Amino acid sequence: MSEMWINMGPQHPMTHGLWNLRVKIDGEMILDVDPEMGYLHRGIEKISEDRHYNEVITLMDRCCYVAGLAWEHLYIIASEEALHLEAPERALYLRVLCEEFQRLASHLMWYAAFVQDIGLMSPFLYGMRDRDLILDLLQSYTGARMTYEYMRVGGVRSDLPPGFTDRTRKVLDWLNARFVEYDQLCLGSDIFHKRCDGLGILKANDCVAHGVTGPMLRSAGVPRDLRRDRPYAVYDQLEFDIAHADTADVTGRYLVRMEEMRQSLRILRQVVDWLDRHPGPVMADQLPRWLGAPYAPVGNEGYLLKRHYPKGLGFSAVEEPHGEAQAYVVNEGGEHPYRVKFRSPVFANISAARQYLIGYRVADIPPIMGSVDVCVGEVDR
Amino acid sequence: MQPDDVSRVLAPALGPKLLAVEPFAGMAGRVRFERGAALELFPRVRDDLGFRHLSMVGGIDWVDHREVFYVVWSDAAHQYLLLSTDVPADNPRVETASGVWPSANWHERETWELVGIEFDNHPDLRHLLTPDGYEFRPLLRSFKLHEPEELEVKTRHV
Amino acid sequence: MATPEANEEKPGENSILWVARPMATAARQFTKSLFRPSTIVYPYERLEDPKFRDRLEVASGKPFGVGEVWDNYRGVHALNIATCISCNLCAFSCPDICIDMVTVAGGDPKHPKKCPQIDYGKCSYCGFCSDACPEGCLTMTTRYELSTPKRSEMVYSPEKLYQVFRSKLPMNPIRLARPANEDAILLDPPLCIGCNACARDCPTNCITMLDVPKPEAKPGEKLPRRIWKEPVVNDSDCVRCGTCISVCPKECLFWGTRK
Amino acid sequence: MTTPAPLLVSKPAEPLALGVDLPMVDQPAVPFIEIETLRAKEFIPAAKEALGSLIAEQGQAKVIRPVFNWAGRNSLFPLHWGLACCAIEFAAAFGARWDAERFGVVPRSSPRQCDVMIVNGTVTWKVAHKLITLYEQMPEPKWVIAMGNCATGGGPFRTAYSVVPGVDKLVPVDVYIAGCPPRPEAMLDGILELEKLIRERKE
Repeated sequence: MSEMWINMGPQHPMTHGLWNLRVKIDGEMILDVDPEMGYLHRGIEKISEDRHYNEVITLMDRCCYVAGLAWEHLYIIASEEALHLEAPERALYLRVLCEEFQRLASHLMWYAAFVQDIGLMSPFLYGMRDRDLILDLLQSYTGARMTYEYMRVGGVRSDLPPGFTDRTRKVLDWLNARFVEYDQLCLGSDIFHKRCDGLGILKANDCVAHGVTGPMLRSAGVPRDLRRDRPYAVYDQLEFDIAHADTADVTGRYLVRMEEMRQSLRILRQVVDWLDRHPGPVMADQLPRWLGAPYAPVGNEGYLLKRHYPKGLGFSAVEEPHGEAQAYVVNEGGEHPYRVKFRSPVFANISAARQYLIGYRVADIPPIMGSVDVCVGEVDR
Repeated sequence: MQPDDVSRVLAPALGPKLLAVEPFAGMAGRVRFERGAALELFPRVRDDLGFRHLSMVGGIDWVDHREVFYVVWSDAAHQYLLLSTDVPADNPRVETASGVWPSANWHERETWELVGIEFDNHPDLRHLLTPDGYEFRPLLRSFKLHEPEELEVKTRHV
Repeated sequence: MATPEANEEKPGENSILWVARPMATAARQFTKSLFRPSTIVYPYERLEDPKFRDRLEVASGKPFGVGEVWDNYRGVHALNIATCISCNLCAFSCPDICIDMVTVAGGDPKHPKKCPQIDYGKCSYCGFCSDACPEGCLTMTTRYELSTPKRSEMVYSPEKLYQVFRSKLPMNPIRLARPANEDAILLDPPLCIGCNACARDCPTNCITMLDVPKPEAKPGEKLPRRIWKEPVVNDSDCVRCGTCISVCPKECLFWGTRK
Repeated sequence: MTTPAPLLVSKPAEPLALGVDLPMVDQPAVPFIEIETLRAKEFIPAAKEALGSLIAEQGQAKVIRPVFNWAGRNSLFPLHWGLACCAIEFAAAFGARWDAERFGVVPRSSPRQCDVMIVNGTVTWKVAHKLITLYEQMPEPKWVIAMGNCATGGGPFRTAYSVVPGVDKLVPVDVYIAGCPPRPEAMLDGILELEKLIRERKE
């Protein structure tokens, strides 16, 4: 057979988003791949330079649309550092609550989509059903299903509604029982193992060299998790284990994500218990006027110059559901950030596609790319 | 790891090309170096200091000059390190890091197309996020976005 | 580490268990869903229905006792035109620039009353405007169905928003507390000419013009021509909208911390 | 293999005259009615025979059209592609809780099998010509639903250099769904709105 390049995407059932995987094939064998990104490039970093610090939050939700709260958290930590502000402790716990809920929701979305990729149909329904329960909980205190706009520089927007913690415990129990079924459906099925075992292998050294993080790195036997290695918010006060596997293949990534969801349940129980016992403020008192409430400064331009807010650099790194996300915020004393730079984990995970796709067959691409958990919004930004 | 530890390892080899190692919140430090020293610095940071993982490459346009920064992570120290170098705006060139850290490849492509920094000896400097042939550098300060009002006039529906 | 129960005892090669186990799980779910379906028959059943509010049920994946799920929901805005003070804060705080202030009936001809008009083709439902509203007259309701074949119908005029307010939908109860150290409007006296523009345009009438003593002119010195009055801002009534700053002809008002 | 030339590149100095120099999709030369008649000959000759006498009495417009409208609006096949955030809510609508397939809405991966293109997300200039290609590949009659604010008018990103401020600059849109993203119910409401449009289709 002769070699040829084919395009998988931008509209293709495999892509789960808007990107193009150019594949060089010989018959069924993959000889080379070249991911082509940018179909969803919205210039978020540029728009952020034209917005106030709090207004960037609306972009963060849409940056990674399956893990909006994790990205809000990322940006908020960096901008608080750049603006020399601190949030009260209850707000930190609420942010952890948000991030873990978001991790559950994101992994359930991944489960629903990935398992459909390998040919099992009903788990899609189960995954979406259980994800909706989490989104209900999130909606009850953030006010939206997917784009939350919940965190603010210096705290969070609102406190939990009454009765929230009891409902949360119920949902956590329900999910705990469902995860057993998920495993029975997938790991107990021959189809799953035949399609996933030994596929898309990316060893630890390659992962580190190509900047791959998150479940892909942990499935290669490296128990690296920023929540433990470089604790932010209040993760150093919570007990949890880091899920890792050593097979470095698609099944390993499945195992890691399922175990991460169990650990998230464990974290959430502790957080909910803490929130029950410690009421308090959720927003810092000492905020500059244009941050305390989402008002825009109007009138004379000299206002900000007169105030002269101290300059600062903010850097944050957050263990997002897909991996390790980073933000770098440069504050030059104005009301807008001077420069915002984000590092997306999926960006690096896709850039290593050549390492884990070459040598497999075309039919293996959907399970492998499904196990990478591509979220194009955060790659293209 | 503290900034002193970093400079103790890097200073003998780089000499005056290492401008400063500043403390930086939550990080091992912020290494500022001359852009000509990139090829000597990167392998030392990776091998001698143990920062094997490059997380991010980005650029900032400071109007009179541009800055390129690299964020690297050490699994042993559990810390990040920020490397940054200034390049003049009229000749924004720096040596690529993708020979040392392969993960720099895409990050440098993005920095090239959005901030306009040329990476010498980069294996594959193509457009990544913007369409091929896009000649603007959107993240420069001189690039202005559409004004909402102006857009309003052009896209009126009613 | 990650070794779930199902992985512990793998069936042998070509075992019937490979098929039987997952099928049994799916069959169990199927029978459950026959009696307690997860699906909501949408146009007839709605999640914001009180029926779902009171149902405490997780077991089928149906929305559980959602007591407050819908209270905070951010949908279409409701505007109470009567209490709107035309302070512009909603339009200023909108990150998507989808709010226009348009004239409505009811103002005096010199200073027409302006209320927000919202374009739902641009609004991102972030709630910044309702957070910023000092009078609580712009709130968000639970209404979310806005599909229309005409783009122009997505622009909601103040009157249309008032109809939403009249329809008595549940309103978002969240009110952000004002920050303790909020800046106040300060005056730079040497520039003030006492023109009354700030007091005239203040939406809350919290600015009063008080007399200042006219200084005795020293020999050879010429007193500036001005009205000998100066604005005094009542900080507790001030909503910090900045209207006075933008209308001040001498730019002598600015934000600052009151001693 | 070379990448196709970029469709449009927005310039900062002189912004594009949007809606002026964009390649608008022309309506096909073949009118709707002919295609529908061809289909009828091909696929349901029996039904046409049975209706033949009625047609002779009342004319095509009164009998055949309602039948096709009824069939069309109850089996809307949207194109299965995910652009951005709204695609997740689009998927959630096909999940267990809302089950959009109750309305006969089944996403298909090939544009050749689709009736309706649900533009669920931000359309960038880079993907614009691919969207037009997909639209042209869909058989008549076809509809477009702009789901969410990005498809309606660019949404929060409409000032950006890379975003099409509204998909109606590229293809004719039949129904707009507001929301950012719209809830799954709102998406179903938009589909019901489209069904109303199809019911009233005369041509």
